Amino acid sequence: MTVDQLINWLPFGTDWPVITFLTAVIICALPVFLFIAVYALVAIYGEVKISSFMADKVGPMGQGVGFHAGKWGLLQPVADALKLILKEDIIPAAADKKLFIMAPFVVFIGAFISFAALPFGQNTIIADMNIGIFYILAVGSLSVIGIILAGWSSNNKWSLYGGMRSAAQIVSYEIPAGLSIISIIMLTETLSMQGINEFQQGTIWGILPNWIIFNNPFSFIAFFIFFISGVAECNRTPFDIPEAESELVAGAFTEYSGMRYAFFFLSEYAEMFVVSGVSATAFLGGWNSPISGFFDSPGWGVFWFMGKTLSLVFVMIWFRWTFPRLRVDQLMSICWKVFLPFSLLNIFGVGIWSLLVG
Amino acid sequence: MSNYFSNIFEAVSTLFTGLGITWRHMLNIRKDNVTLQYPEERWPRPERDIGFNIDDYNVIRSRLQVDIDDCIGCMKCERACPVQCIKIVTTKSGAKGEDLPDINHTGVTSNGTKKALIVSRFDIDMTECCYCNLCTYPCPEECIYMTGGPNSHKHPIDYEFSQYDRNDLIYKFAKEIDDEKLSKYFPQKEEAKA
Amino acid sequence: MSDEQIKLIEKAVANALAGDMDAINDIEDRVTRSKAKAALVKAKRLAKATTPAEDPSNTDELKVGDSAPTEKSLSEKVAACLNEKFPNSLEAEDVNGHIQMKGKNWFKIAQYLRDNPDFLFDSLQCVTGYDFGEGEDLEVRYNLHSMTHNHTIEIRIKTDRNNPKVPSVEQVWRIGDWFERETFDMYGIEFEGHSNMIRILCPEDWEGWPLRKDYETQETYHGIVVPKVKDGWE
Amino acid sequence: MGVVHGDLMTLNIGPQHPSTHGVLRLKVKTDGEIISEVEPIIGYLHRCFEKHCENVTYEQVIPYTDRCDYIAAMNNNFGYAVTVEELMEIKVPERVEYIRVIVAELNRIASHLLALGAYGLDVGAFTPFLYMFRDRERILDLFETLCGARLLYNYIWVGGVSHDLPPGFIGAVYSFLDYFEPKIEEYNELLTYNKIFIERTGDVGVMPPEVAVSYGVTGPNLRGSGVKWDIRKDEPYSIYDKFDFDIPVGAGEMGTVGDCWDRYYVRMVEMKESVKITRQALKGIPAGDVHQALPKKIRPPQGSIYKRTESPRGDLAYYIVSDGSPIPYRLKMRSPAFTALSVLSEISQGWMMSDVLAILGSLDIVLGEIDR
Repeated sequence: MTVDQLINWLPFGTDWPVITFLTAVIICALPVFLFIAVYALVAIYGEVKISSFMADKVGPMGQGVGFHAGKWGLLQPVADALKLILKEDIIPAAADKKLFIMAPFVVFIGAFISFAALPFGQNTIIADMNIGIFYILAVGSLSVIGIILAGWSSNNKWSLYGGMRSAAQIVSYEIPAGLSIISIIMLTETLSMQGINEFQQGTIWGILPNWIIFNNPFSFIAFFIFFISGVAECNRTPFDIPEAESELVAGAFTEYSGMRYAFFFLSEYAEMFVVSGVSATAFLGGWNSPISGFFDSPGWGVFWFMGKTLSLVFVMIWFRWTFPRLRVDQLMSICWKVFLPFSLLNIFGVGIWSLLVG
Repeated sequence: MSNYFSNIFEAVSTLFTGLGITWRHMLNIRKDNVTLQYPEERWPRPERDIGFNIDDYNVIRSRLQVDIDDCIGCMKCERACPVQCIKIVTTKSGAKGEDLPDINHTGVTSNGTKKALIVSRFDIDMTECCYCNLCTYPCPEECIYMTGGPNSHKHPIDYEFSQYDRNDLIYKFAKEIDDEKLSKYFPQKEEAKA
Repeated sequence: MSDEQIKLIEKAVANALAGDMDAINDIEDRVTRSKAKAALVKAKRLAKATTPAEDPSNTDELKVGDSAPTEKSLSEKVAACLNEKFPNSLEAEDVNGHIQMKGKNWFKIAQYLRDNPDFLFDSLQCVTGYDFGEGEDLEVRYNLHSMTHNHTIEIRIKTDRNNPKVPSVEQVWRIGDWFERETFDMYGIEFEGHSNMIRILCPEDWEGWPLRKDYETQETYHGIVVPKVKDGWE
Repeated sequence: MGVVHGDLMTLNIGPQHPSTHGVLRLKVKTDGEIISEVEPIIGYLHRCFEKHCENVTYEQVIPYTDRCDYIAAMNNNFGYAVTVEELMEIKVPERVEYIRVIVAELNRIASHLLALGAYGLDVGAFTPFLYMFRDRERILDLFETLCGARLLYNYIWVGGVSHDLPPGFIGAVYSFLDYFEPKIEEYNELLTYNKIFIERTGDVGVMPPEVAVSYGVTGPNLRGSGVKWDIRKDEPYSIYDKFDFDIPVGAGEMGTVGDCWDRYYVRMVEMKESVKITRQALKGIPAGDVHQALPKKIRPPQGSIYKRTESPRGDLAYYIVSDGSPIPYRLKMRSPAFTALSVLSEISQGWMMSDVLAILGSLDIVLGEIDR
């Protein structure tokens, strides 16, 4: 179900090409937006519950008479969403009004449009571009501009700190992420997401699924580098310095409240999904099932993709409730002194490997 | 160069042990859950107790309560209070140990001592009270005590006594006695003052 | 109270002090008997207070410092040493356990106490301001302690009330900075040579010195009424 | 390569901030991330403790001492009671001494748990904070059955204690100690030896011993810098000389001696020592009446006294001058956190923003005790 199939399918397609294109895009964008909203609620509920279980707490459980948080706290995310929507969103007087209003949308757009290239299943993809993964990486760095905008426009020293820190962090972590993607592109020789998925079908030596992570040791390391750089890009612990609760209160988002804060919140979870989706597709065989014959039909592909992505999202949540936070200079030194050399080594390694073994 | 790799190895191993601990806690949440579902489960926790049951409490710290009939107006509690949050005004009752029905004053306390004073005002300002329990020790009649715990036979526990207006937290324990009835009853109080 | 009652009470208290308590017990009138008892208690306490109560302060220092009782206590040794080093700086000879000192060259004495090898008072434990009463003068008490020799002494410096001045020891012990600022904040004692002599606990522009005995809180501070007024209470 | 210096920006880590452990304002001059000067401004929680003590009797001062260091209230009461007892030369029965040591050491564990948990929070680790608070709750439950209160006990009086131990108390303390010892290993695995934690605290905010002594720093902060000074050992009060326990001293395992990690680790080992002391005290507790030496009317003789005790934050000392009346003439409390905070500006020169908060957390200050 891709956009261009939709265009030919629309009845009045031939006489007003522009309008048909727009309607097709909107028809495709709506389910993605709904998916993100539902997924965010599930992710918030997951984070609340998992963090509580890890801390010997049970988390929100619907107790008490009258209006409460539903059985096992299921209504809690709905209550959070409602609260954020109904709350008055204040714009500080000294804030730079236009930029202040624009910032959350820029951040959300960064995460939202990269959903277009995520391969949910064999034929359930919004736009199967032949430069899929390159497009996602390019668009992913758009949210940095939003955060810097938010930090600058709230006219508050703490937000400025948060904005500058996140600029340095996200920009520098895109390099190891990009390089580790290059090392797998050398294997699959195609940038298109579906192409990468098709490359990972079948098995190696009969038992191991032919996922790139098992392909060779270098791509095994590349997976961890890419995943951890992804965690850094979503500002999640141990790299959550831009919105470090104990130092900058909420970093670049301190002055935001109500609906605008909800957008930042939503885009953080959307970004988490995108990063996990890309690492699942690139390294863990996207919609291919682990055992080659088992439930391999296109319909089931969505289940496999969602399973892998949500488990990676769980790992991110797991990180948050276990690790302390890194200092800014340590974060930079890890990126430039550890991740970069290793990802260059990976590229070299994969090259030699595919030459000898390939 | 060597500590570069040992650094990485040490980082990876300690991070994984950390992950292991939180994983274990997540799995056996049913066993060592700590939270208390407040409106339903009240203190103390029914099955996850702390080694002995509640009636062994030595003393309880909650709202102050005064049985005004037992109070002989000795003002020991007012002197013992470190924050001066108890105010007592007493007038001499001519007849010691006699009941005075019209100002419903009982002459004898529950454990037998005859009362020589009428307590016309016994206010405790619970917003100032620091719950230090120093006022309950000197009281000869044990009429001032903290509700619940070992005193729950006198008054059940009450720690949900918040009010909307701060002045409602000034508890007036003395019985309502209007002045003219009081002065009519003990005229000699006036000329003693004059 | 009739005068023969007073005579009766004095006679009863006199021989009760001498020993036979029943002189008071056989007074039949209940009121005078209780008055006699009260008078007896007051007389006893008076007797106890007039005998010079040995000041128990710094007994711990005696326990810890020196073992042999004949050997002079530490503060006496320090006082003697200071006497010949800084001639007329000690005000009173060592009164029970502390050293009374004039404020004059306190800074040099402090340095000497810290650097002298057999004293080595390297830690200023506590600086306490003290007010002898309304109109009397103020005093600053320093408790010094040595980490190596593990012994402590107490030094007191008196200053008069209207412009109290004591040399600052901030350079000798770094903690003096905050301790002296607090004493200044509470008692108004100026410490000469202190780097920034401003209040530390109360707001900078608070009037009056809170811990002096003759201190009344100011009515309003920046328009806020200071004493807490609560209706329906007084 | 010369360091680029822009002009300094003053930043207020203001009275309301998540990791200032109370109402403290740090006026910070920063050049980008690097801190060039920190000036702590205190006084926001000043409640005239010493002025109050000049208007209430000796028994009524005890609830005020609770509220100075509200995290280790038992140790405050203990220090005050010991000082007044020495002034009045009261000999307290043996059972009371044992109860006081048990209760003080349990409160030391609770106070260290809060300090280490909050320190984990300052550095970003959320879960250890919740684990440590779960165990601290167990201690507070014990105190609630003992004296009714969970935080401000008014339990140790001058000359004795307010209530004897409830029947099942000793058994409950034993079961807590057995439950608690393996937990310390779990904290060590989760936080102490976590590489990111070591990166954030090793070699950070190093306090050399002579700076510590000159700033009058005491307690775990001083022992973290390698100076072996603990009043329970060097100037034993009550019956601490009966128990054998050793004093952990910072050894610079994860960096130089006297860095934040040492101060953190000294508190962790001190908790083990407190468990050892409590076990010995529980074994040797005699029978007896706890109200036996409680004086009817406390009127200490004329004179002054300066006595030090070991609170979880350092030397807690009371300087009491009595003029023979039931109301103290002058009462000065030497608060250990006051001196610990004064050293902050000296040891946080040149560190980064997030380090200043890590250093502040490692000093474990309580503003109630600093501002009195």
